[in-house]
Amino acid sequence: MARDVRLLAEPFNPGQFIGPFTNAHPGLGGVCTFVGEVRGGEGQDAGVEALELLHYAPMTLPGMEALADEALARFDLMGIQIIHRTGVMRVGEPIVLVSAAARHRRGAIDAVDFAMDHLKSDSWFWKREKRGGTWHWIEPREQDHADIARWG
Amino acid sequence: MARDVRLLAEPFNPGQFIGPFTNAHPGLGGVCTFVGEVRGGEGQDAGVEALELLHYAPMTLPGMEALADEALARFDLMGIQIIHRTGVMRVGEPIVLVSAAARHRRGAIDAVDFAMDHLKSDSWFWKREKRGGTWHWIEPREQDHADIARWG
Amino acid sequence: MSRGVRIVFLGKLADLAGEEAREVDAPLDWQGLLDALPGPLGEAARGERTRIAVNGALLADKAALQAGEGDEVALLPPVSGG
Amino acid sequence: MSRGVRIVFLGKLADLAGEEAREVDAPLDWQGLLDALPGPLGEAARGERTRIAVNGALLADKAALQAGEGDEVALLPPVSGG
Repeated sequence: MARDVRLLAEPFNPGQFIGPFTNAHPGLGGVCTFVGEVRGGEGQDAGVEALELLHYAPMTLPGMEALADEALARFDLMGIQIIHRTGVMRVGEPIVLVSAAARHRRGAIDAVDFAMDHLKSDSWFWKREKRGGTWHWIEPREQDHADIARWG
Repeated sequence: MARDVRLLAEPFNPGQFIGPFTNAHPGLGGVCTFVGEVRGGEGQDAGVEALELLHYAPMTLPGMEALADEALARFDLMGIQIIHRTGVMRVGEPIVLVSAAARHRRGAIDAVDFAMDHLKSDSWFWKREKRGGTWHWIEPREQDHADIARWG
Repeated sequence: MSRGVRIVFLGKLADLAGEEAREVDAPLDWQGLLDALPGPLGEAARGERTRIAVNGALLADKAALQAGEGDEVALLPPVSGG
Repeated sequence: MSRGVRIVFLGKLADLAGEEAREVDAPLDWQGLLDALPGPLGEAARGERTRIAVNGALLADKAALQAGEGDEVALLPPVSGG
């Protein structure tokens, strides 16, 4: 059962992780992957020039590792991969990649859904975005609590 | 709103589709992708030498296109891609790839889940697998009806 | 080229038929189809899990089959599971 | 190197503090922390949405804070939403 959890301070290309992760699990039935990027361009995201993700080294990576273990225990997986950026990112850059490999698709899809809800709402990241040259902290959202509550 | 639906008679590499699909949707928040492969090696799948997927040209691709349209109408997507193999495949070869791009992750993940349930249970493919040199047809499963029923 | 009706057998029905398709005379209605498919193939056509399509369009009621010259009638067994 | 207690400010608390961390004398308990953080920083520390961790371990009860020489006390505001 493979677990691969990383914090990256530099830009990454999702393809560099998805292929090797898939190949590491011969006999699998399916791989589900979610890649989140810095959103831009429309509505409340218009005018975003950059996003910064801050973390706290003694807690952020250990928290992600515990989340991966929880997903492995909860779903019928062959492996899970969680990659998360830190630092300053521009619109269109990948922030997060979660892949789950399983013999059957349901476990893989649900594990990705579960991990994303918890990464977004329950992990030790603080974000700020730059608009008009000024940084603004992003506050928690009510929706995040609803997302977590889905998992009981 | 991009829709890309294809039947492929030859092996494909998921990476050749995921990257261009992602790049075709600037401003997106996330892309969810499921890749299904010919499962092998364990339990009921032990001894599978090959899988063959047969389709019916006048109905199979139009059915997949209708499914893609339904997903676009039902979820808040920027685009969806459905790639499906036909013909003879060996263990480990990709059979199906579904990607959904959206501004918010929930739509992308749910659309992939929805499309996979319907592709597996409600699309015009007939499968047979080769064991010990002999081809055996794969029958419908009860689970497929339960999967479809999730979507009301 | 023949201008009869082409009957196409999908999935395991092609094994049962021993061929992927056959030509029959037009016009073809439901009784004509059953007459053209004796034995287990006719039983399969009658079975409620076998669907019939004309030129790619599913019939809601198989007994309403009406196919003319150049039409393609497909016999569709249940699709395989996931 | 100092062997006091290092207080680390995360997220917007670093803006409030004007620095990412500061050293204070050991030992440090809850009252000592509040004394070391006057004004809005102290208010933030008291706020129920601010968590406190010692050497990476969250405190269930902030008032039970007991940090000694070389310990790192982190003030963790709510994480940002998705």
